[in-house]
Amino acid sequence: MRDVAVVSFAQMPSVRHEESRNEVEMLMPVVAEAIERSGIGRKEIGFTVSGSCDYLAGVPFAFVAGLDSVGAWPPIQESHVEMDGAWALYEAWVRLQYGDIDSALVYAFGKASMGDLPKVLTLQLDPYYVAPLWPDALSMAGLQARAFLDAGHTEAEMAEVAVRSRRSAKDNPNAQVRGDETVDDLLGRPYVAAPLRAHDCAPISDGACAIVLAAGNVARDVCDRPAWITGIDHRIEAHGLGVRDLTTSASTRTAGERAGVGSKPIDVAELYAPFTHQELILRDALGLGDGVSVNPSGGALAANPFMAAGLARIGEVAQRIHRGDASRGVAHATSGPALQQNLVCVLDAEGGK
Amino acid sequence: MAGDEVLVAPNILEYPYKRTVGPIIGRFLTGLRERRIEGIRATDGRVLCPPVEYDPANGESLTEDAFVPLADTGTVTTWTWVGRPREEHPLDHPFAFALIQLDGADTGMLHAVDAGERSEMRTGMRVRAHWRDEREGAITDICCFKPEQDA
Amino acid sequence: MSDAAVEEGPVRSIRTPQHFVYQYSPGQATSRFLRGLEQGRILGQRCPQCGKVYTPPRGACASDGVPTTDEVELPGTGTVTTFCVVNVPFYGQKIEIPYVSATVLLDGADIGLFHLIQEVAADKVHMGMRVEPVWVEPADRTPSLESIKYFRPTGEPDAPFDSYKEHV
Amino acid sequence: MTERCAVIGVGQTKYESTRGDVSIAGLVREAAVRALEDAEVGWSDIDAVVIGKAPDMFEGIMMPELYLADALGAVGKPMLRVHTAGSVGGSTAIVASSLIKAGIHRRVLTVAFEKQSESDAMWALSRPVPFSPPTLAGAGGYFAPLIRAYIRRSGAPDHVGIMVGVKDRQNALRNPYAHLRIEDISFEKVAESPMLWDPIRYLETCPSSDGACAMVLGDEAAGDAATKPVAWVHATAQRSEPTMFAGRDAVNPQAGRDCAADLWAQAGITDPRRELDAAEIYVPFSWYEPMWMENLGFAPMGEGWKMTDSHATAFEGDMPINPSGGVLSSNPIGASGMIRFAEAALQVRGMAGEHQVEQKTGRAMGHAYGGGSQFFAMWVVGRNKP
Repeated sequence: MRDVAVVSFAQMPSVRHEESRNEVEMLMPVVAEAIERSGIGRKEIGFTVSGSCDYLAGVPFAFVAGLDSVGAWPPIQESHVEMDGAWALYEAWVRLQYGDIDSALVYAFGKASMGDLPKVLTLQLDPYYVAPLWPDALSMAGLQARAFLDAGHTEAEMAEVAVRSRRSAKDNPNAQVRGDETVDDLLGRPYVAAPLRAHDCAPISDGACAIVLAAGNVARDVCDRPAWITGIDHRIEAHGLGVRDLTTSASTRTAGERAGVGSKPIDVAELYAPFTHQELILRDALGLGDGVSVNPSGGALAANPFMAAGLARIGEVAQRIHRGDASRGVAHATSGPALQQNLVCVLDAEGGK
Repeated sequence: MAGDEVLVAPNILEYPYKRTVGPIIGRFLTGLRERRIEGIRATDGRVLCPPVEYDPANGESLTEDAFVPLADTGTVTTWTWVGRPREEHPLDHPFAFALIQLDGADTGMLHAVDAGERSEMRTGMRVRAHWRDEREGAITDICCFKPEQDA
Repeated sequence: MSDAAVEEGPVRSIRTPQHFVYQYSPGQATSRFLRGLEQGRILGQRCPQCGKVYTPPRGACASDGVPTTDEVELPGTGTVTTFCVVNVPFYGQKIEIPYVSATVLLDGADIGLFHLIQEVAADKVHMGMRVEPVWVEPADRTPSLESIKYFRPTGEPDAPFDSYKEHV
Repeated sequence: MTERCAVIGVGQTKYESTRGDVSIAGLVREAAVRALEDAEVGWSDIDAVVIGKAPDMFEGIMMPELYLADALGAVGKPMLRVHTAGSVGGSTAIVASSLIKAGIHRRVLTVAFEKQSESDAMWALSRPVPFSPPTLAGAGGYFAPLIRAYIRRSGAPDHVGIMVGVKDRQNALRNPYAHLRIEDISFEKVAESPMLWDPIRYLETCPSSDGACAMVLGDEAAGDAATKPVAWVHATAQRSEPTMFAGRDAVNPQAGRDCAADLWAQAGITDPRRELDAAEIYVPFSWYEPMWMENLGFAPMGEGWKMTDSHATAFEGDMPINPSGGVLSSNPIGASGMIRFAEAALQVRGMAGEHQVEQKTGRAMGHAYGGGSQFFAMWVVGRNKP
């Protein structure tokens, strides 16, 4: 495969409710910053692809306005996935393999504050058997969390994930939820969807992020320490919760193996786990040991711009490689109820030949 | 001068979608209307309930001759508590969503369990379908499951 | 126990109604434009790069990908660049058919505005027709394009085709 | 360097206003199974699935690919969901082809669908947004003014739109999958049909359909191994421009012109009218045939209507456009673009049945557009390897 690297990343600080700006106004400075940092001219970028979701805004073609932030004139080569931006990055990575273009812009945005996100996510479920009962996203995660606990885990283990995320987020100016609570503090609080408490659930965020990818020598020219994508893969599982083993993530395991997670040591992992128990399931599926720094940004539990949070994980890992804080990391994104679909991306400072 | 406050207004998205269901889902829903619960036998021999049109393991089509009658009793395999029901929910007081493995089936079906208190819920508990009087051929023809004494 | 439904035929379809309430915000630039309408003013914004004037402003010059910043006020008169006569009923429609939906290029603006043309028979509306806004009474105005009831002919001579052909 | 890519199987559903006999999964599955059967492969031969559809609000299911994973045999595989408005069927096929061309997969199943009968397209596309008067009336309300501008610019006579409406419905009578099969279609019948969005008449508009289209794409080895003829992908191109900006020509968009120029350059085509056997282009309103003839470079500016008027675009003409009956005869929105791409493949494979055109150059084009005439996706396929 052709060597492709993340050469820049920009994100908007996640907030519970961005009151004044619409999606385009949120996105414009983020896209501009990613392009500026990449050192590649806006008009030189060969391909643009985005991830977003109509149902967040409650209007069809929500992604069309996003194009206004890019300056798509003269006309550009462009595509869009109705998926988290991490899958948009996958499409860009595939497109860069042709060899006729050398760079790509990937962006994603979500303004979940406009609607009732947990209820909106009910519309992802089987439209005949499940959606008519209206279980929301918290209930679907709660079913998985209970199965996880029944398999021999504890609510304290889950709370430990939240404690660590909130502490890590104190160093992250883009995070939305930070704090110094202890496990005991958190376990004293009420359930929101037993066995889930508020700390087990990612916040609802408005946010946006953008990444510029470049291939081969272009990446080397514009970036001192490119974060090379040495492996990327994604897999989907059966839709129904009843036919899956909810205590593991078979699709993450497969994607991780195919992306080569285990072939060399990992320094850092950014996992898109919107619920505490999911981080533990994902660590296991990816075979991450105790030496790996997991979600040093605070992860989705600290900032969760729906549709952009997966792409942000890739950006967070890449940024640590750019800065020299890490040599090799793994980023993960998820979609669908109870980790139905998962993407794994391995980034490595040593990737380019 | 024009004010600087951004404007906000409610945007209502509502529609009464009508879904055609095809033969497999249609048969299951017809059964519910008649207070019958059926599963479907997958290619590996497992009985799936609710019955799906395509085998999740390998994508093969499942056909009507693979239907298997099931009891309206079963076991909770996992659950979560809904302390504040939404307007759309099957019950207007606190309840559990659960995966219920009906007797004779190998997989869980998502539905509501009316157990009164969260403390009454546990994995492995026995439940029985509680039917609506006015049934129309929908998953909501079972209004909920209710706890039963252990066998 | 009622088993009244048992005798009906196989289930072929289900109804699954949905109801969601979103909080829609048009954003900063469009909000300023809409607040202006409430005061009987039509505001546009100029792109700092290409100098073109957007009405309604969308917050960005889409061709340059930069925020539009300088505000300009427009007189309100304009030219019908193109239009259609809507004669089709649909779910949720609020205007009596037939009606004329037109693209109006306001004097001083560089993109067209969609609005209604009235006080003229639908078959008399034509490209190049000069029009002006008919405002809702000041007390009844809201921050919405509905503060302009519609546009109507000014009676001026038509604008020449070349003056607006780039702006459909 | 990129790998070669071939269309080795095509599957379509019957297009109808309501496919009341199937679920959404059943509809999508019908096209997918037919594509697998045509390709003579099984579910286990498929490495990845790429699915496309237009707005989720048509069916009221958010990201329906999650629920459709089982029906499309995608469990354990990669699955991508594309959404580029009306061009999505074409864009989806292009994403699928990129997985082959990049050398990542050997066989990819690509599917596009819409089950519009679950709601109402006019509702979904014209819902009033706060602060705006509800003046628009569906896609027709947006495109009719652009058509009026085209007529004014080109000086085309009124009957050209009617001719396209007749021609595509006549072609549809040759296509067993077509939704509209109007046996007594005639110039008078179209001319006398009601004006919905003046200047667009009822019989100059597309229907609202349920339907799905699928293709199996393969790499060179898979193409070589196929026992039936395959369609080799000679060129793919995509271009986008913003919806609304000062100086935009929405009648003859630059993005469409650039996209076509890129496509012809990749395929080594200098005169598309002479170097293609057929083109399946996205014509949801009759006047878009002459408009796209100019935009794509089949005709000089202002003269696209002369191709229609001289019957050059008719089934027996020198440049048959939409021999399948086109979008005017079947329009499951999310699938409509993929149907164009798939029909182009059927023509070069010689497998278009009664609507097979004469094979001269062995090449054909598929075209899709979406949004406010701002998203374009196109491909050229050929009987021979590129």
